[in-house]
Amino acid sequence: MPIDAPETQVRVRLIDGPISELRSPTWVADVIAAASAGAVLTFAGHVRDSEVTEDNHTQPILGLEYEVYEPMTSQELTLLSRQHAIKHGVLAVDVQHSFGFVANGECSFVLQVASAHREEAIRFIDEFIREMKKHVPIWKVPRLK
Amino acid sequence: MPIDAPETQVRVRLIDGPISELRSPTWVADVIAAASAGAVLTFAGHVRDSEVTEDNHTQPILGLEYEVYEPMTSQELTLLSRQHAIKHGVLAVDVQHSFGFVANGECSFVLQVASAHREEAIRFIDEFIREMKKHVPIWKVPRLK
Amino acid sequence: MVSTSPVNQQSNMELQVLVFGPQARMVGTDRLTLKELRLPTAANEVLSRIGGTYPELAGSLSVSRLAVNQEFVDATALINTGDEVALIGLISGG
Amino acid sequence: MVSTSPVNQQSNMELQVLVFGPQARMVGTDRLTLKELRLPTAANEVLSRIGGTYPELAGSLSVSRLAVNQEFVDATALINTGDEVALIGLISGG
Repeated sequence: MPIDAPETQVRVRLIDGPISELRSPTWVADVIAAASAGAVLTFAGHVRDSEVTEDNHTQPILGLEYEVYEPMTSQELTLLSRQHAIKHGVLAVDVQHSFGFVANGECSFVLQVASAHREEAIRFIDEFIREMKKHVPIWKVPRLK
Repeated sequence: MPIDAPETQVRVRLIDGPISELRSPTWVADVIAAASAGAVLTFAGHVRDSEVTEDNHTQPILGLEYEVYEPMTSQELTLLSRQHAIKHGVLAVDVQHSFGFVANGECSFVLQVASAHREEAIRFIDEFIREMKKHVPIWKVPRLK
Repeated sequence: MVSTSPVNQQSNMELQVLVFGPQARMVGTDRLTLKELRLPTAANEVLSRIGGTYPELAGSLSVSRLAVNQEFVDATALINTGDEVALIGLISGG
Repeated sequence: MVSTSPVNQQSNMELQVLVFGPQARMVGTDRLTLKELRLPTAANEVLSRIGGTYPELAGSLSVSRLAVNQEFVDATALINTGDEVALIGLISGG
């Protein structure tokens, strides 16, 4: 079914500390329900218990300290969301990224995307994360054990 | 960090009617937290408000009637989960699929996968769904308006 | 003592085959009945007999497989009296 | 009345550049100070001056960009007095 060029809905939030799974966005599912269209894909990134150093050693860590540069960080996340939403034809994007300290195992990043079919959502998630790591001003500094 | 050949955890459930977002699995996130490792990807499929007929017409529908063939359906979903978990090196897989009637906009399928990095999870979701549509005994019959 | 007819082969048997979803709608039943079969018989012979008995299904049999006792079988697998046989076709989960 | 020196060009200016994350840890501050600059000056000239003044950062400047007033700029963009300048390098969100 052709979709009448829907405007993509984008929401970006920076969260102080870890992101609770319960706080995960449900409005993306509402968008899908309203459009009666297809797929919701959610990526959640959790902090790992070790970091690979520059000389390729693995060191155990307590967690990561995230730094952002507002409002540029939110602006760049919004821009990236819009660009890739248009490119892949997705309906809604919800981004949450932590700043401050997030301990091992806790969630620091949630990206949720709604689209008519799964293929667009999968491509969006893959590309968005790759681009975010290159271009969006978010830094992490490991807190060592 | 090398992972000591963890055994993949797989859970498969068939749900009577639509799948509530609130019922989404959280134990996969627990697996990630325990392993202090990386990515949780969740795919939710929602029923669309139209079906394409054999002669390529689009007809509006009220929803889909899903049929399963138990225990074969659950067995095949479990087999597919294990095969692709090993192939892509993922840590945990949770599958929920509806049977019976699911109305437009409601969720009929949730696939959640945990892995050390996002790439494995993305490949798993993509392949699993493609294979499921070909090989797992689940049928849908549109309920016409 | 070689025989071309195994001791436990039975003629004139009836075989029921479970059918689901769109295929069940096409034939108006969830249970196909094949008569006058000689059992055991190969899965591909059963598929061929389904096509002859239920011409409505002929178009979808190329994308269908048989399951015997809840497992997919090859074309040459033998089907015996008492087996639970299902036609698994036009799958579309997700 | 052509002049090689624009009227509003200023010499001997000090420019502060915000720095974050691992790069801030390398230099022990979140604010770099470049002295005796002639403003306006091009972004690539500022990057080059950062490398000269803070040799700890030289290795990471090839994967760094400048943002001026919270937007990424090209190497040739001009930086003026009063601009908010940030060094955006070694990004690794997610």
